[in-house]
Amino acid sequence: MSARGERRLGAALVAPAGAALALVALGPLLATAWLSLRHRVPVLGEDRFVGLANYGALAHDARFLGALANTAYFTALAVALELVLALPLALALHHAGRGRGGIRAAVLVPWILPTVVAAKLWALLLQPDLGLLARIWPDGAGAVLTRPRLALHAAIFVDVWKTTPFVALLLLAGLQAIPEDLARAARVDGASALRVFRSITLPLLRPAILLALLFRSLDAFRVFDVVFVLTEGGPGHTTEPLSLYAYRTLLRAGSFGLGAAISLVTFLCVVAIGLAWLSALGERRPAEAP
Amino acid sequence: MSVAGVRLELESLAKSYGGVPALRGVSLSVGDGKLVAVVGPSGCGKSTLLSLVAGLDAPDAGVIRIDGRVVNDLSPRERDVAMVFQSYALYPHMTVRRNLAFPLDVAGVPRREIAARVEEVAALLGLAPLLDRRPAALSGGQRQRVALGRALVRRPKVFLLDEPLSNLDAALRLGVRAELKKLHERLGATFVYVTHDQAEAMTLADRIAVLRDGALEQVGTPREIYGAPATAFVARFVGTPPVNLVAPEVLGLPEGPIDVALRPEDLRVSREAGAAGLAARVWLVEPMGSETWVTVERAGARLVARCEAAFDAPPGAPVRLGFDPRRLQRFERETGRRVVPDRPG
Amino acid sequence: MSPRTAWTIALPYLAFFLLPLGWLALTSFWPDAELARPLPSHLTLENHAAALAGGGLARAVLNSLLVSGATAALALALAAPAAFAIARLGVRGGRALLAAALAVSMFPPIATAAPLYAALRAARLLDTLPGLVLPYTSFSVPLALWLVTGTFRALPLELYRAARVDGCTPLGAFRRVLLPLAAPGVATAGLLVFVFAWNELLYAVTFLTSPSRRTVPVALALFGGEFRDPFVVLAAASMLATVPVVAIAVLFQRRVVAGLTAGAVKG
Amino acid sequence: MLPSLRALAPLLLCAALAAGCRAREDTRSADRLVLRYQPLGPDPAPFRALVAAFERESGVEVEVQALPNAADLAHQLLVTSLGAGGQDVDVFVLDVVWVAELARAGWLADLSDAFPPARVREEFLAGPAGAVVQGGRTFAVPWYVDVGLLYYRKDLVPEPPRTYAALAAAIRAARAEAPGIAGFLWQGRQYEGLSCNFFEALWGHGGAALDGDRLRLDTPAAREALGHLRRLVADGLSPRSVVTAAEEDARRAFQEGRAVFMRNWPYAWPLLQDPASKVRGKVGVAPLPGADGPAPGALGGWQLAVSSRAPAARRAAAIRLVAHLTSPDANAVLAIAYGRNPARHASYEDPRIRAEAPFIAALLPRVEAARARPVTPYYMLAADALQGELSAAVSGLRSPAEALARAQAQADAIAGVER
Repeated sequence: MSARGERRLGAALVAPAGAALALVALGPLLATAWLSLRHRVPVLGEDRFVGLANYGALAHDARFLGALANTAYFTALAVALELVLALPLALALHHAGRGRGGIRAAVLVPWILPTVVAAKLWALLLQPDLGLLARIWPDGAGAVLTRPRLALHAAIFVDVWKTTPFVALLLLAGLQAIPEDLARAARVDGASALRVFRSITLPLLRPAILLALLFRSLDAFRVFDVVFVLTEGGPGHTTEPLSLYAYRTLLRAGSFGLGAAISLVTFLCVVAIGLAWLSALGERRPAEAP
Repeated sequence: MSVAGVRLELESLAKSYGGVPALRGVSLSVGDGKLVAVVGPSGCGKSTLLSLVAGLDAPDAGVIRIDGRVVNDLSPRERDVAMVFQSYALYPHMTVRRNLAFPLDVAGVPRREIAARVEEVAALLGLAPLLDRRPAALSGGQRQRVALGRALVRRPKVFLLDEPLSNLDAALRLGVRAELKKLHERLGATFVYVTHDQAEAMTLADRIAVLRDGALEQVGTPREIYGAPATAFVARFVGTPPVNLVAPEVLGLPEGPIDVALRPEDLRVSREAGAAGLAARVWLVEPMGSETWVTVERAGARLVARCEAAFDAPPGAPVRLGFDPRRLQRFERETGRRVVPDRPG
Repeated sequence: MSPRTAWTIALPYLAFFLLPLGWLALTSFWPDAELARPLPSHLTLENHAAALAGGGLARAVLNSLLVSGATAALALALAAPAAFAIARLGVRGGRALLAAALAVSMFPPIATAAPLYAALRAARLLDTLPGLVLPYTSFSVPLALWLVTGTFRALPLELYRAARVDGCTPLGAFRRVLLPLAAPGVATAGLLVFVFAWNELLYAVTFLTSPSRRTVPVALALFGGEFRDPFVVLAAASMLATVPVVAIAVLFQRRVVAGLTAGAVKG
Repeated sequence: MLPSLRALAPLLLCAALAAGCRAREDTRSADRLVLRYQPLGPDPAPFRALVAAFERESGVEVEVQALPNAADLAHQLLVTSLGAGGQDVDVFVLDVVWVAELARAGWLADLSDAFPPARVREEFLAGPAGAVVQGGRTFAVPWYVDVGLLYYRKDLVPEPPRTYAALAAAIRAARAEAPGIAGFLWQGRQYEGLSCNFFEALWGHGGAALDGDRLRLDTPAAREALGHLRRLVADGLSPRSVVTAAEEDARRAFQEGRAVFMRNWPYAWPLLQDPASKVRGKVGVAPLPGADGPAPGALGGWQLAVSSRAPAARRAAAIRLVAHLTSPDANAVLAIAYGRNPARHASYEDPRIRAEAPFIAALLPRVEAARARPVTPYYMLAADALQGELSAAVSGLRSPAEALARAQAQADAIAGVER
């Protein structure tokens, strides 16, 4: 097959995945973008074009700005903690030798547990009167949900508990791709274990780390279930993320145009984060051999 | 076992990657059953040349002919070429037996014939005891032989070898080099052998093609390349220790727009006081066993000479240099091109 | 790092991850009326019985396994060839496609629920399991695409070229050489996709209405009454529903990783 | 050969999935109805029997689909499928606060012929009747009702308090007897339950929240009511945890004997009487206190409505199904098997209910006094903003006055833009 034939084959191989995305993901995206330019409340029979008015309203909406701040804070802290916690775990999983299958299975359970259940489990443990933590620390961690400025951290904690295994698994996949000889060579060169980690493992793991950061920050930015089960956004919207605001606007208030605008802003934030990580990822990836 | 060699012809091959030229108009003809070594420093386009011949990349311009047939638009499988990669590229998930059988399996050769040919190649290369191992469980030399075997088993028209010895340790390399030479003689197949090691090229090749920056500097027999290099680059690339390439005044000759080259074996060094020749001082003495390499300093330049084994002198000792002016080669300083003696210049 | 060090590091994690799960397991045996007590007076199997009553949960587990399995298989079937093309065939705009895939899939699910509902109804796929597999697949293709592309890129280029010279077509080299070698990465991607589909609630609850087609999260969401929140039954149901998945995940992982020792790839 | 089969496996799997599930048809015949409701309780048998009786009598098949118990999700599902103009559901349940909204949207069939408004007002309790009759037409039929109640510890409180002051005094008195016990448990989490608690306090302070269609939130009575709720927490009469509490949080703590009073719905009663309950036999039920005397409890519960999208023949069958499910006999089944309060006056005299569900029968005065949250199409639109501000005030983030001003502004913005 000629090189041109190969490119044609490549296009043919990419096409189904591209088509699947376009059909089921891009279509709704465009539909939502169009909707965000309309004022549409089906239960009131309202549906008209309003241009950017929905976005204008959001710019002055204290609740929206609060939700944006909550989401950003949640994302930054949760993802940072998950990465810091997942790295040693991934290394441990990589080097555990006998029984590593067992550990891997064990740490994966929180992540396989349906989010609703995981969140309800922690809601029970964190319940301010009767929860396990409330009995151990009556006014400390146990009461965290009742404190407007702390409740968000409870949601972050639950997210970390549930998602660290996912990050660890991504990093593990990265670790497995690093040739063992490199670490051995560095050890022979007299590097300490820590030095090997810092100078060999970490740089080579960088793509995997960035990938984990990419996926997790995009996902965390859309946090919903955990907050919904733990606090429903309260007290006083102090834990409400953008997705919950969008959800409520769309489904409870039935204001589709405004809800679409919130969704779209969330989406644009996600795209911005994604592009930032991607450019970081791109800088590190050496030019592909032809 | 033997393979019918075929003629491989390249005409004005050009290829660039992202605007950076890797090959510029390379024309080369390899006779049937010959081994041509393509040498040059890393990045000179050697591997690109192999990729184009193998069909892994398409040339931007030029024609590739195998056995008289233009193969530009054929895929690798249709070209009937085999290749040995620098890293051997053994399939880690397959045993040695399946690695060897793979090209035949892909080609749809009947099972029984595959088994027979794998056995034959394994016997030829001494791989029989290793057939059920995975590549990870082999030593470097063993891997190299499996890679070679995987190429041999197909009995292709053309063998392409991409620095096949560079991952072996020095002792092993000489042995495998000899084996390769015998193998080529026995098979009579057409080999294109890419290496950056001029010694390998000199010992193995029927002809050597010297590549520099994507263009051919010279094609010739090892003796032609050594004895009559077309350019200063070629002169410097072959020979150990490298040729002495200096301004003419260093050797006491009139100044001019040229450099002169003198092989180390053509430079005589004498410690006898009052001997004729150019005055110089010893800089380094390297005994090699059968001979001694002596580096001397003269007029700010360093020159190497191959002397008899017994030669010895402390650094800084005064010596006299002599040479036969007929052994001198002249190259234009600007272009590096050889100045042919019977032409004025 | 020695296995001993590894275990020393892993143990606190195990405690962190498993103690709450142990509490969940204990809760599943806890009499509902005593949930607010520090410890139950006795343990009971009533909750498990309630969770299994009517066969709905078993059916839901089966549905979820079907949907998640089909999603993972389909996502990999779409993503693996595309990843191969992007990593090895030099598809123009491969990076752009990766970025676009990522962006599109990151659209908040809630915003797409209504348009998707209309589309699925037009396609007569509402309230069918394939009607759920389709959107799940397209939302998990990017993750799979990313992971598998990375895995393919990590494989030495020469292996692909060797397979080509040995007579494989590009697809043959993909299938016979690259795919087996990428198996760990592909398996990881498959597992991630599987779990994503396993966990999804919003689409499942929106697009499926018949009781016989509920997935696990929907079945869990339907326990209890308007105010009642029978967490003990939910705990029992999630324990019952989670065990088969963990088993599958472990077997899946081990099978794929076995036989492919690290370092072999570099030959 | 084998590998290529393996590559096909996902496709085959999908084909198998598709074959196993038929696509739902929009054009169902008139003898097949789809009913969407929220599961009434763990045992579906009594309800199934009720539906089966209808199927036998009418020859119409009924497909029962469960809605999730999360009200938001149920609301979403209805809005999604009705808003898309679908015919995939015929009969469905509605929260009291959805009727006005969905009726205005034109998604509810007019049931006035089968259920004339006058008869609805006569046969059904005032609260739900007021919610389902909009502009002189009937859009839904009350199915069962709920009402906010005051639960108290008979062993610690001699007489249930009728005023807020008496409530506070009773808590202090009980604490002298049982030190460390919590006072009054209610629902202060940011969700619709908090709105119910707020409206009860508002009515207890003599306020009202409706001015025509317009929500009036920023009134002196509202400020007093919200201030009262905040003070309960700030003064320690209620534990800090109420700001995150929903029904079950309150019920579990009360059931463990950790509190003197609890505001909750009737569902808690049988659970408090469970053999494992620590307060079994020690609990009494009373009207909620007010500033000057008992206040009405908030009306909860569900109504049955028929989709206006259903074709006429199916609509007729659907209306018969609604009549069947809201009949006095059905009221008795729901009361006895599931502990749901009948929406009909007469059912409270039903000897079956009096004998087998005496607690329910005894709630007649409470359900008669029950008051609906503001019946306006804009309620659901504003409820979200209201909850957030109420929660902010209760948890001490903002003063009640400030929170209500903000809630009013948001409600006005929504209604103002809509009009």
